[in-house]
Amino acid sequence: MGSLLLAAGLLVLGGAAALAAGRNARWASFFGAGGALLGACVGIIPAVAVLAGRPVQPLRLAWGLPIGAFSLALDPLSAFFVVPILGLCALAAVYGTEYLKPYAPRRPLGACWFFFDLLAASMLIVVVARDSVLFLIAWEVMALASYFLVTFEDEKESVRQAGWTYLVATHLGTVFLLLFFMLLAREGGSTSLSAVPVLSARLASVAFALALIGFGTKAGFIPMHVWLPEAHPAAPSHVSAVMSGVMIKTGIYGLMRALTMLGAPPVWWGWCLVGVGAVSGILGVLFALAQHDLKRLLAYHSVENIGIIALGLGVGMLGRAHGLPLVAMLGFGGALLHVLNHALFKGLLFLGAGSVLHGAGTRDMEHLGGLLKRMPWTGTCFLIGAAAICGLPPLNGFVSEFLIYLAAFCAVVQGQAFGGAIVIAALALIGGLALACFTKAFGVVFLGEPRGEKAAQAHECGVAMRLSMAVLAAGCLFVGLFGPLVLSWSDGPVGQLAGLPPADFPDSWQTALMPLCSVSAGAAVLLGLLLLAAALRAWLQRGREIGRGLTWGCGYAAPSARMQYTASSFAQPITGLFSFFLRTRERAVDPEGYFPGPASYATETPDVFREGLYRPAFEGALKTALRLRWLQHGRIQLYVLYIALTLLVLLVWRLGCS
Amino acid sequence: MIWALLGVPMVAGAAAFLIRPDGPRRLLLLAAALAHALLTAACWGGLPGPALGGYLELDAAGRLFLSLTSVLFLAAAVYAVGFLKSAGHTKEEEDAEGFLFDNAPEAVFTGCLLLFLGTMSLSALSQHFGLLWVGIEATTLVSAPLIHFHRQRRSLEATWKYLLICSVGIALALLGNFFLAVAARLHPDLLMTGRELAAHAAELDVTWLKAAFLLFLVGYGTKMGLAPLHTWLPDAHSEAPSVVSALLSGALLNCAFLALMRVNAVLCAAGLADFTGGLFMGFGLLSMAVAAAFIIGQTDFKRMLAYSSVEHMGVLAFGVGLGSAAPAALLHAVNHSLTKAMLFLTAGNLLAAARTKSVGEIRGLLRAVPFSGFLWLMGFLAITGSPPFGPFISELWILQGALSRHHGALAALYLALLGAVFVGMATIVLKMSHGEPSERLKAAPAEDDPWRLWPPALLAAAVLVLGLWVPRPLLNAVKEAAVVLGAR
Amino acid sequence: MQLSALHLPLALLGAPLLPGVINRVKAFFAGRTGPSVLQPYLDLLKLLQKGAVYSRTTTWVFRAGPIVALASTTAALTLLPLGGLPALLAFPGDLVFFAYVLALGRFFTVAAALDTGSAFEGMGASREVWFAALSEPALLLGLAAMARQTGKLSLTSLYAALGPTVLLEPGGPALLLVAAALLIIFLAENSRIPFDDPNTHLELTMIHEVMVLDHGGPDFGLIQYAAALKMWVLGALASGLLLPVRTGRPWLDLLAGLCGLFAVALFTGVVESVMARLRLTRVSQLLAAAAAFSVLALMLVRSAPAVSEVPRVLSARISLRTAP
Amino acid sequence: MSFWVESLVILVVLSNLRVLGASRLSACIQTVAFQGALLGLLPVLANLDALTVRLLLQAGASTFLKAAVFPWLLGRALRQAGLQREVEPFVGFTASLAAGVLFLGAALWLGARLPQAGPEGLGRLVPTALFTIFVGLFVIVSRRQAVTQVLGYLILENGIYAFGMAFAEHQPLLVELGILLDVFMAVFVMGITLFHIHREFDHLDTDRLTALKD
Repeated sequence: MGSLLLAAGLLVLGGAAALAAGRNARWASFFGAGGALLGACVGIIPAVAVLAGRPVQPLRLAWGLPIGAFSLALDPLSAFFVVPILGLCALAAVYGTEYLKPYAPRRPLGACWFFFDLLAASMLIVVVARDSVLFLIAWEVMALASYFLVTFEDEKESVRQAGWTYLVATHLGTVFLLLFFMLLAREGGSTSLSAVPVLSARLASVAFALALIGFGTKAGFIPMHVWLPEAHPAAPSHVSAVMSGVMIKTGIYGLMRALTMLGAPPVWWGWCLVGVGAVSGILGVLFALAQHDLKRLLAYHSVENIGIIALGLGVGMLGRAHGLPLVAMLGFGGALLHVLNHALFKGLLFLGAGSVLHGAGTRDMEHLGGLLKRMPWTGTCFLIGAAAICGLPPLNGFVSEFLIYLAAFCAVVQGQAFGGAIVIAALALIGGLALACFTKAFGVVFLGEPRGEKAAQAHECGVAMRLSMAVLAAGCLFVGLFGPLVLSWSDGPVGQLAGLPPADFPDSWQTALMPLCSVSAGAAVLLGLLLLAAALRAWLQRGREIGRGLTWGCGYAAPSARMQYTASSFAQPITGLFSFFLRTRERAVDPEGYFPGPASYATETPDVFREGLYRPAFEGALKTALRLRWLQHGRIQLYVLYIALTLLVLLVWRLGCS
Repeated sequence: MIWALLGVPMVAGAAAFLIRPDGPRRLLLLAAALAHALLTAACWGGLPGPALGGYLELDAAGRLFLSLTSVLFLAAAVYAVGFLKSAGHTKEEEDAEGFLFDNAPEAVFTGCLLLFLGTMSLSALSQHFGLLWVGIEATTLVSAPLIHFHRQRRSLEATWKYLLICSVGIALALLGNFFLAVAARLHPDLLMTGRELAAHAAELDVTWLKAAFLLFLVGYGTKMGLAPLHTWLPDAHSEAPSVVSALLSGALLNCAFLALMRVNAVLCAAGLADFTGGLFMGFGLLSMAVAAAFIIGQTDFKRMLAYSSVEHMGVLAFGVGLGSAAPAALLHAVNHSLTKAMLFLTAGNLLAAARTKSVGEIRGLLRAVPFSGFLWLMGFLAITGSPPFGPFISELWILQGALSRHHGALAALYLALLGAVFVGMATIVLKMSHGEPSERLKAAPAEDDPWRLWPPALLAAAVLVLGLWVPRPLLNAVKEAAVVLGAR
Repeated sequence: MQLSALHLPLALLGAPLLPGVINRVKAFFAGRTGPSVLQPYLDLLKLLQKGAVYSRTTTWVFRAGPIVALASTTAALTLLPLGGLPALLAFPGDLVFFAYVLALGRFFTVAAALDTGSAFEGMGASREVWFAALSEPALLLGLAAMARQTGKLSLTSLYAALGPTVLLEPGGPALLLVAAALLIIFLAENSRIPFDDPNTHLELTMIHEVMVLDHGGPDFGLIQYAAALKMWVLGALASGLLLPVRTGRPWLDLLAGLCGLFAVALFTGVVESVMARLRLTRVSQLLAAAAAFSVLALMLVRSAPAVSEVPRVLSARISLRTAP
Repeated sequence: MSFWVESLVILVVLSNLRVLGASRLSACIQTVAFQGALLGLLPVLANLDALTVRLLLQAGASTFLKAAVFPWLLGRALRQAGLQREVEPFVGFTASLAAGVLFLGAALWLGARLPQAGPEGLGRLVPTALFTIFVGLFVIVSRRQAVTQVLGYLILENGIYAFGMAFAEHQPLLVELGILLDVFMAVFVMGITLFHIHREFDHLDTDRLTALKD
């Protein structure tokens, strides 16, 4: 436990040093990244120890606040989240040292590094805190730190807008959490999260609803997701990676923690999560499909993956509620593993996108293309990430989705056909659409010919950025091949969530993982076949002449980059299919006349919920407020009249009866 | 001791009117503020005995508010020196119409400032309700010239409204005094102090007592700025010099609050806690709602701060109304005073830099005036109850109280209003802070006057500390005060 | 079980027969003699002997396309039971692995198409992912329906559990819906009429063919071969349900399985001869219909009497531990 | 002696009505001064038999203030502003009188309902005090001129003072003097502010002081 505190201390210290270094970019980066690395290394050790089954003593320090206490504990669930948080933060820090260089002349990097380390530290505290007040403080510090990172480039109007949206959304989400935790505190008699209060069914449901909204806002469940596609693209890419990869997972952590505290779930909680998951997943990927800003697209995919996690949780809870331990285990296991996986591949993808931005200077896919030749490292890593996020074997995305599928199938054969069917259908549709989305993303950005000058002059990133991307890519492959190994470590949290007796839980968990071993075998077979096929092709081509030529344009001899399919046109069939919902705005200039002039076709898809739900609500509130302005009209006589009337009303109301 | 607490500022104030040269007068101001602070600090060693036959006595509650006043005044005095150096004799440009005006003579300003401290100390010290009334009315009268420091129309108008509305309100409180006396007529020789009355609460006439409370509520509520009696507040706070606004918001409102609490104590002793509690909660939530409605889309950042004061007075009233949350409310009073004073002092610096109060014309504070911009942003986060700052803790504590009394719906409403205020202020403050500096700020002078930078910075530090660690003595003091003020 | 080892070489050798049969049937309907059934083999041999020409635009992704396509289809093959023959690899949930392995192949085919930077191939790729996104739910839901009916979670045991009387069992008839869905998916995934016209000559109307315009020589050969394998794989899925002969005599069952496979080929040929290509906009409706069939079936089939093998093991082990 | 009190009370009521009816500001000021004097004398008249130095002192002080100092202050403000009469108040003079009658009724009704708590003889004073309070508030609300509003404040103060007379006759001297001092200060500061207002705006019409609003 002490080492966790030490880790947090190191992080904060490094940040402070970076802040002190201020304008001196080199030292700021040194201290900032150094603190992050050191803290991560120190902090991961106890977490791994706990996962390996060596429990750590909880910590309780004196604390000078009228309410709450400073108490930390590292149970398997916390440990399972600590690992990706610290790991990704460390890699992002390494990446950042190079990524931030171009900004150095324009603005001091000290603050950026300070908030980055603060973000890491607060996330760490959030997942190990065992006291409501401490949790809330860390939670808000996390939000504020990330807010200042999001507004790093605040000279841009869009970034300021995004910052506002983010701050407001996260704060309003916290409001629900305040109620949630204070409710628990009242029932439990203390703000400690270790002493689990026994809630009446009604209160438990209220608490669950509060937690779902409060944590869901951070996690990015639709319709509370609106801040996410604004804030993540606005932040520097390594920060986007951390925010999307692990920060929003703290919302999932909170939800899981809440579930462990609220006792046995009624069925409707499970349905609720399944519904939320299906909606978030499908709409998330649809929105993503319609985006042409690479980072925005990735942000929407975070919504989608959060949806998948929710599906896992939901089916797990259905299993638990219906007394199907197998379904529960598989569902929760899948959700947990997907948390880790999403941290890996979404971190990788955002870092890749950052490298594209760094090398080609734009995020607009319509101006990119052909980068794989100029940025082989980035391109390859991005390809791995893309395949992983589509859930394709032999990569990690498949393993977690497989578990959730398996849970759903088990639910189907064990009599919960309806819930299982929803999950299967949602996952399948998400999978198909995600594949469409990432063939588009990868294909348009990295393949074909450059669509613009900037893309043509793109340059590959340096060692630091390559390194962190490569590590994440390797992680994707590793989990894909050795999923059972990773999951055998996560028996603790799964047991906590599934509410199974810890004593003999592990080996039933091992049994449940048997299919996964076969998956690994299958993945191995697949790899073998790949090598075989490659060898076959090489053998076939040996000694034959290999020509180079133009792309076959069906007889057209002078193809140009402008003839390629664009991102918009690639996605059009599907977005068109869902146009009733997406409300994609098209701007087309049709060719006219016998000698047609330039024609163009572009689309943009603003967030339906933002445009249709929140904007009207906020504008309505503003209108109402302005309509009340007349109260303060400046006429002193009427002000005095207010006083007289108030007195009169009070006297009549409170004394008139007596 | 008590006489010293009253005498130092009074005498110094009187003297300040007579001293011609600026230097010594400013020195006097600082010296008096420091002396007062030291005397107050001495009171923490042990409470001084009563004076004037029990009319004046410093109890735990009085000490809490007196210390608050004293600290804020010290900060304000330091700030005022810098303020007077820059604004003392030059003609200034009115920001709305842009004509030139000059300021009130510095002697008057300084003198009234010190007298203001004296009268506030009086209202913190007096146990006798009549004397309490005298003190609070006096604060109005001596602070009016302060609001009219800038000799121009808007501040004049604000002064007039402040004077008349508060005088009328407080006159009603005087009537409340008499009602109280009537309620206690069975004991003609009873000393009209909170303690005595509470001791004989059983023999008091309930109807008259209730009526008296309503009059006090309306009277002192006007001074405290509870909606819909708050109408003077935004005008006065926005037009007064920022240093005065800081004192008005941070110290003066608290005095009225203390007075109300003293009356409340009597009624609680008489078993009317639910009667007063309901009223307090009602006025509290109403004030928060009105404040929220006026903060959203506000175009003048000092008015925004003023309405935020209304909001927090509402929070205090809500907390007191809950009864069990009285300590939380008192702690929140401390947090609010420090934060709000810091914000107003910062606002003064921003005003000096941008020469406008209009939100629309201010962008990029963080780039143009980094130090003040940072304080401004931080103050916003603190005052809206974000961790890790003091107000968060006290507001959370109040929320806990509300839930523990099973006022679930009211708690939700309370949170909703806090959220609305946050959104409103965030929209304004973030617009002001980020981005490239706007025209008004292009030519902003460098922030080089330590007199005007240190006070807000130190207050900000205090607010941050209070968010992470509330010193044991303060916590005990708050709890004792709550007991003195009859919390259940 | 030595027979299950036989299935793989059988498929690898026999797959190209299916397109041959289809072409033959179409020729018959058109009143032509048509090419021999073995024509696809000859085409493959010819292609495999050629050299290759690569566009300057392309990268290694383009070259990886055919390889991954072939490998993934073969991997799917290892999971596929034919007739009574169990698959080489069978484990609970392998049907998910099956679907996603095919998706992997699709991913790289599409990527390879986009790598050429040709408008036509981009168009084809776009349509490919569009149809796939819709057919994937139909496939998995159909399999789920069968799983619910049989209570099994792996393709092998699932198809083994489909006895000849399966359609007569309670809930059995609903499986016909699944069969229909599987046939639609078979046509769509193999880009046959009514979804795509493999021997059209207008690139604008192609889907699969246009994606591989730029591939030549061995690469194209591998692609054609992989396509044939895919046809074999998906055909086996459908036929295994439609012709559930389980005599218990492996050879007989294998024969029945092969017959079913060629029956599906015949069916395809007939469809291609009597139907025209659908308008693209209608395609998605047809696929949605397939998904609807699957869902309907999933709701109609009676849930399995006994829980499937792995769940039984587990729930036994777990229940005796979690018994309060 | 209750005769004295009775007649005095009636005079107070009349003075209130006159303020409501009068349009000439100087007249209003005189009336309020007169009212102040009456109320200043009240304690003396109320207990002629038991006169004490303190009583005399107190009465003298308040009479001096309300009858001499305040009128002088306000009169000066008037002269500077060159104001003659209250032009077009929000509520016309006739209407004001009508309202006054209503107030009187309300005051009597309320006074009758209040538990009799004062010493004998001063009972009639309660409705009068309430009436005066109502009138004071009404004048502030219904008039435009700042001067009139100060007058309204004074009337309000008088009413409250009368109430104090009626019930809490045993206010400690210190508090009495404090209150008097405050009232004096209030009017003094208001007078200064009036002076400034006139210098800045060249009028004392508070209805035109509406620059500060949202």
